[in-house]
Amino acid sequence: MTLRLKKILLLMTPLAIAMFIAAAPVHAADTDLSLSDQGIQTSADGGLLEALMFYACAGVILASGLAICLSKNIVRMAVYLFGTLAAVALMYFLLLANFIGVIQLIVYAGGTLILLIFGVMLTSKSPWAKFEVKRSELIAAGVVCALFAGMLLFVVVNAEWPLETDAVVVGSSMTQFGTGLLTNYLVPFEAISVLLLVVMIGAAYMARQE
Amino acid sequence: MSFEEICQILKSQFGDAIEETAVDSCRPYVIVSNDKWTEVATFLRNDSRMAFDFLQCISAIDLLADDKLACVYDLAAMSPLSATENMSYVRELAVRVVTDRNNPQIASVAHLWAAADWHEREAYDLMGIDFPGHPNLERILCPDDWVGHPLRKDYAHPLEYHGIPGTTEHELKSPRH
Amino acid sequence: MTQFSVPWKQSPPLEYRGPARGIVALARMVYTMATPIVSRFPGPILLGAIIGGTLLVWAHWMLFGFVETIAASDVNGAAHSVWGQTLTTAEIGAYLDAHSIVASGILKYLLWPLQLELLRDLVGLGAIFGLFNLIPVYAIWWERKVAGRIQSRMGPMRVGGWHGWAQSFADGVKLVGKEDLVPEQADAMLFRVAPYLAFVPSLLAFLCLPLGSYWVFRNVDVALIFIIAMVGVEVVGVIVAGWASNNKWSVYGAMREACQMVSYEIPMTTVLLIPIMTAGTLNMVQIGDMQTGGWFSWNAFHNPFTFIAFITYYIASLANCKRAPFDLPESESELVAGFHTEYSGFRWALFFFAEYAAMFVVSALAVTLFLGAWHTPIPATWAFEEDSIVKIFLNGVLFSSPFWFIFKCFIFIYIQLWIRWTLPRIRIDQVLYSCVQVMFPIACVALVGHAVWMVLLDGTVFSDIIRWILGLLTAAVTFGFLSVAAFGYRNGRQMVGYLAVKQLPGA
Amino acid sequence: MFEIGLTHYLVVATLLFVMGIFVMITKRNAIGILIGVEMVLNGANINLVAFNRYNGMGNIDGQIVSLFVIVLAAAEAALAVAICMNFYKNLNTVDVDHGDTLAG
Amino acid sequence: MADTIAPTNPADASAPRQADVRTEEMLVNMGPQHPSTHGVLRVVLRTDGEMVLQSVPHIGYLHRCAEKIGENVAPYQYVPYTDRMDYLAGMNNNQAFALAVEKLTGLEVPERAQYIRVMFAELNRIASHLVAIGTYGLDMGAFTPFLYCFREREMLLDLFESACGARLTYSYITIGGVTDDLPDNFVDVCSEFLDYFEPKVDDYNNLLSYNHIFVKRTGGVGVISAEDAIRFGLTGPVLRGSGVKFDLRKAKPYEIYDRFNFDVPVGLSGGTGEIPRGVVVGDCWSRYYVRVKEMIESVKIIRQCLRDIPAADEKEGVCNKKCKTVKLPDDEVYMEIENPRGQLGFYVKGDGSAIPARVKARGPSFCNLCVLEYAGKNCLLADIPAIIGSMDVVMGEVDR
Repeated sequence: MTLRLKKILLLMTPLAIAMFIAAAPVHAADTDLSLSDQGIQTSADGGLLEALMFYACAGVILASGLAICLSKNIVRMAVYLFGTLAAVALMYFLLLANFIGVIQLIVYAGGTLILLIFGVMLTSKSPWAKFEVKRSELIAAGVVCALFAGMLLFVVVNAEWPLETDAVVVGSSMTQFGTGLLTNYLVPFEAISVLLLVVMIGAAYMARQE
Repeated sequence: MSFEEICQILKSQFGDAIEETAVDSCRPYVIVSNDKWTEVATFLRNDSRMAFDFLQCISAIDLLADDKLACVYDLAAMSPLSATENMSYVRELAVRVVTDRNNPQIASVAHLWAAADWHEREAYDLMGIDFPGHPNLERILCPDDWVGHPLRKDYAHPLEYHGIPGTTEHELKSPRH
Repeated sequence: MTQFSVPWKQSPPLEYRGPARGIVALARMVYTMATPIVSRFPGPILLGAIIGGTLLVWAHWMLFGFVETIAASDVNGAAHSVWGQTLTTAEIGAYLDAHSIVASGILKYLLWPLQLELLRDLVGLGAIFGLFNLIPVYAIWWERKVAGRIQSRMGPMRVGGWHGWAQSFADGVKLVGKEDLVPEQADAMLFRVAPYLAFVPSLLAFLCLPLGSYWVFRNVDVALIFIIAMVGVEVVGVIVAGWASNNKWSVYGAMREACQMVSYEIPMTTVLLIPIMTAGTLNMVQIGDMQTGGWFSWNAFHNPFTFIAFITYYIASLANCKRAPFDLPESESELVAGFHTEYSGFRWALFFFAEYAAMFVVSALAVTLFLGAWHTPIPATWAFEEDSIVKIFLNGVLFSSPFWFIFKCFIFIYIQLWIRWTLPRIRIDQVLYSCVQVMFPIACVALVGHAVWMVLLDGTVFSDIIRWILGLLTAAVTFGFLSVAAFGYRNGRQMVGYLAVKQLPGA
Repeated sequence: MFEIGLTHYLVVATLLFVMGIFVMITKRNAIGILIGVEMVLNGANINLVAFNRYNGMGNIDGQIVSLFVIVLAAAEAALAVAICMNFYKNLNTVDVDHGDTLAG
Repeated sequence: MADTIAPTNPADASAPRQADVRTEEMLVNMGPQHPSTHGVLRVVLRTDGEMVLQSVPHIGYLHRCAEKIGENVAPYQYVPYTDRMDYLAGMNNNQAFALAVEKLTGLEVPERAQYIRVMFAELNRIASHLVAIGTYGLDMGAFTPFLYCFREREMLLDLFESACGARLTYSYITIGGVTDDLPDNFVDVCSEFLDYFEPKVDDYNNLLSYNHIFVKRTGGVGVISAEDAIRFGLTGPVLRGSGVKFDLRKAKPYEIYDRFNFDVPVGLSGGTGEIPRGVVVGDCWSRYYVRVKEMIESVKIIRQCLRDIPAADEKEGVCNKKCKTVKLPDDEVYMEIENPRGQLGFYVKGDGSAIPARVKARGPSFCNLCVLEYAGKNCLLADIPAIIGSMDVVMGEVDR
């Protein structure tokens, strides 16, 4: 093969890629262009897969929660908290609350957690600062919490929740959220925005140097 | 201002403190007595006739034959600061200060010329001259735990430093100091 | 004479035991067999691989579409589900016979498993993972080529033959073979986990990223926020990596990353509200499909505020995936290598994969939200009737296809590279200044301005005129750039060796 | 077992809640306590969303409230970290046991 | 604590910066292995977050006893060692030592050799400044100008190679002249290179010098006033960047520099002419830009050399025949020349034998570096590479 021919062939390569990929096209002329937002369900409609997913999430939540309880290293605690938060977000997806799920990810995992780690970095003298707890305190807290957990679990398991098992289960739609926030929940919404402003100013004021 | 005129002024000012003026040298220098060196340096730096504002170099030398160590200060006075006219040296002067070899001490001039800071540290490190008044007289080129001052003529090469072999057999036989 | 002794612990040479020995032997065998072939015919093999890969993708798509039609034609409407009712092979065979498709006897057995959603998901996941891996590999190779050209040198030229196309694979092999070092004083567990915390979110972002109207793994209604969240979560891995290394430079890198990321997410998310407002949805597929009307229907040219928003978004996205001039977390002249100073080998490669995948994701967001997604500048209303395979093919080439989407994304990746190799790095106070005092106000003004524009001016002639002016302006800039590039390519190809030889005959 | 209902979610939420309380009690580090608070809020949030899913009567009130909770948690974290910084500035530690000195 | 440090740096006055959040003070070791310390410089930084409160340079990691070696070998044998001091400007180092010995012994140098010396010293000045400019771009995160500079430097090295066979450690300028005469077509090739090179300086300017980000990074950073520059004994572009128009080639012309017509660039304040806004006299940008301008002046000098250089004289040659047999008198000399980095002085003391009793090199980088502790105070972490880079130190010469 002469050099020239080789060059031509090589120049053909991108064209070939273009043609072959483009040959499986989806042209959008017939797509529905309505502005309405259809809430699309993402999780499976019950059954084994949902159960598996639930147990996986619950396992991650509880395991990382337990790890937070037992860990003495503050940075590791924050990383375990990341596990908890992500698994809780996944649980929201299972509960068909997609929007809450992604908000959990973006605000909690992407914002609050970073803030926490940042705080750890700024306030620990050595990387592995440890704060020892007395054994008696640990036992007392464990007993109290175990009792509390037992009580709550007893209530939760034995209570008769008025379930609407046959009710139509809808995924949350953005439209519903928007309408809700600007009608029924307008006052709390505004109050929270004012609160956020106050918090922003307050945090900046408190952290600044005199 | 020529070298002779500078010597004249210095002699009238300090008398005996100016021990010798080597006019015939390739690069003329004056020898200043060690105990008057601080006064002479202050005079050289601050007097309006001298105003040596630029310390070019401090060279420590080992005068093994006389059992002395010495420092040579190369001073220069710059023409007035200018960003448009080419500046030059108005006058230059080399000063030699001699000190005893066993207890070498020369007063520091780091407070007069900031440039002297590292030069004096280097002279301390390599020649072992102490500079009383220096703000931070530590070894600069050699490690802090180095033994001896390498530029002295009677310096013995260490055979080993932290497990690193220091010299070879051949060099041990024929050192030239 | 004292002996030199090495103060650090020496690890014994690697020994392969059990199945590992078999794998190594297999790899050696494949290597010895493949090397002479690959080194002799690199071009044809590359070409064949590309053609084969695309054919495979195409075949998958056709197959899935076919199964979809069968399922849709089913009377009961009991579509494919995980374990639930499925079509029997007999039903498929009947359908195939009815449409007189050859070899239906075998085909029905082959098509049957494809209706299971789990299997389809697995195939889709595999495809996404492949894409996720291929994009960084080729983006890295391309970055090195682009950098080389910008610096008047050639870049990688050896591995694989044609312009070092296999350089990244060779690098990958090298990186996997390197020792996986964990510093003695580091928090070993976090140090090992951190690369995955950066890697996995950027992979997850691909799950919701549509490459075409139907080319999306999960068409989620909140896809946009999900992708932003994933790009944002990636930073956790970086911070943890910097912290766990127990190296002061790494901690600096991590702090800078946290600071920069948290600040730049604000203007970035604010300007992303603008296409969301235009489209009225968070669904990426719907936002993309709104921009079918050719060049002038693209969101960026909707009004001046969207145009400003587009530029603001692009700059903020540079900061968000820590590309130059915002590459402070890993600035090599200040922080050695920033957060990945202590990393080596495979874990280091994971950071790189995450970074380049994030580059693709933010470019994809820019393309989807502002620049017509997978559509060409030609309005889709001119598309052909799809009554033959040729016309389907032509529609894909001319109007809309994943190819165009990836092509546009790579244009933006190219601009990222271009910026990276021409601009110096800015300082941390300047980074925060430009975020808080420049970009955030601009983003707010653009948001409010766009809202006002939508209420008052949308649909008016004035709005159309502005849209045309903006579109034409951008087109002119684009063509100007292309012509300059073509001119430079023709006239300015000067390399070191060439000039040295030309300039210095006596040397 | 494989039929996931409201109770399953509530049990997880309860356990997370209690573990959060445990963390709040036992940790000395102010930021550790903050982590406990986040766990408690998350547990409560799972409750809200789960009730909305299984007993929501077709609307999404529970989700909106949980949205408020998330936003408030973020605000609380920002403020709490600022307080921690101030605390650290004054006392040079984040051990909450040292917070009983008034002469900060 | 940031607020207890008295602002001694004039840079603070122009751009006051304060740490908003007080954090833990930290000692950070920058170097000896660090990408932006240009070799094996170690700077200990006391930092508060991104703020650097104090930076203390530690040197000596490349100490090779160059001065001790000087007391053991004859001057013509010592010339190759001078190459290894400032390995980016070997010609200038050779020249300085050769001049010192010639002044001490009164050795005559043929005129053609003097022209060759000046020419190669200036060519080496360009090569050295190219490295300085390129690596300064690297320090600021701009990778590309570095390779552009090295492209041109390669050609310079080709020129050096054509003359003396070496590309880095030349030992070309030796006691009493130069080792070898020029190749036949050197004048043509060299002027061809100069024609090629001069417009390239505009490329560097467009790519780096006037880049907005670059000016923002370096303008007003690490300001050293003219008085302080003299007080600290700074020389070379660092001194001229502070607005002091002092150049030994003009102030105390050695060799044949008084025959050439050239200008001495100094740092100017921003907003006027070609100097961008935000630049202060004595900041990093001024020091950088002085080097760019000096390359053009060097080109001027080389052009004049190429024009005036006398034809080769077979009888006289290009090197004094007595160069290897010369005895050093019992006397001392201090000879300084203008190195690319500043004033390179050699103190040579003879004792009547062929071997010097003392050789002392006054390295410009050594003296310039001592200002780092003063200039690198109360600035941001990212300014430290900017300040070190603008000093353009070569550690081989600092540590000797």
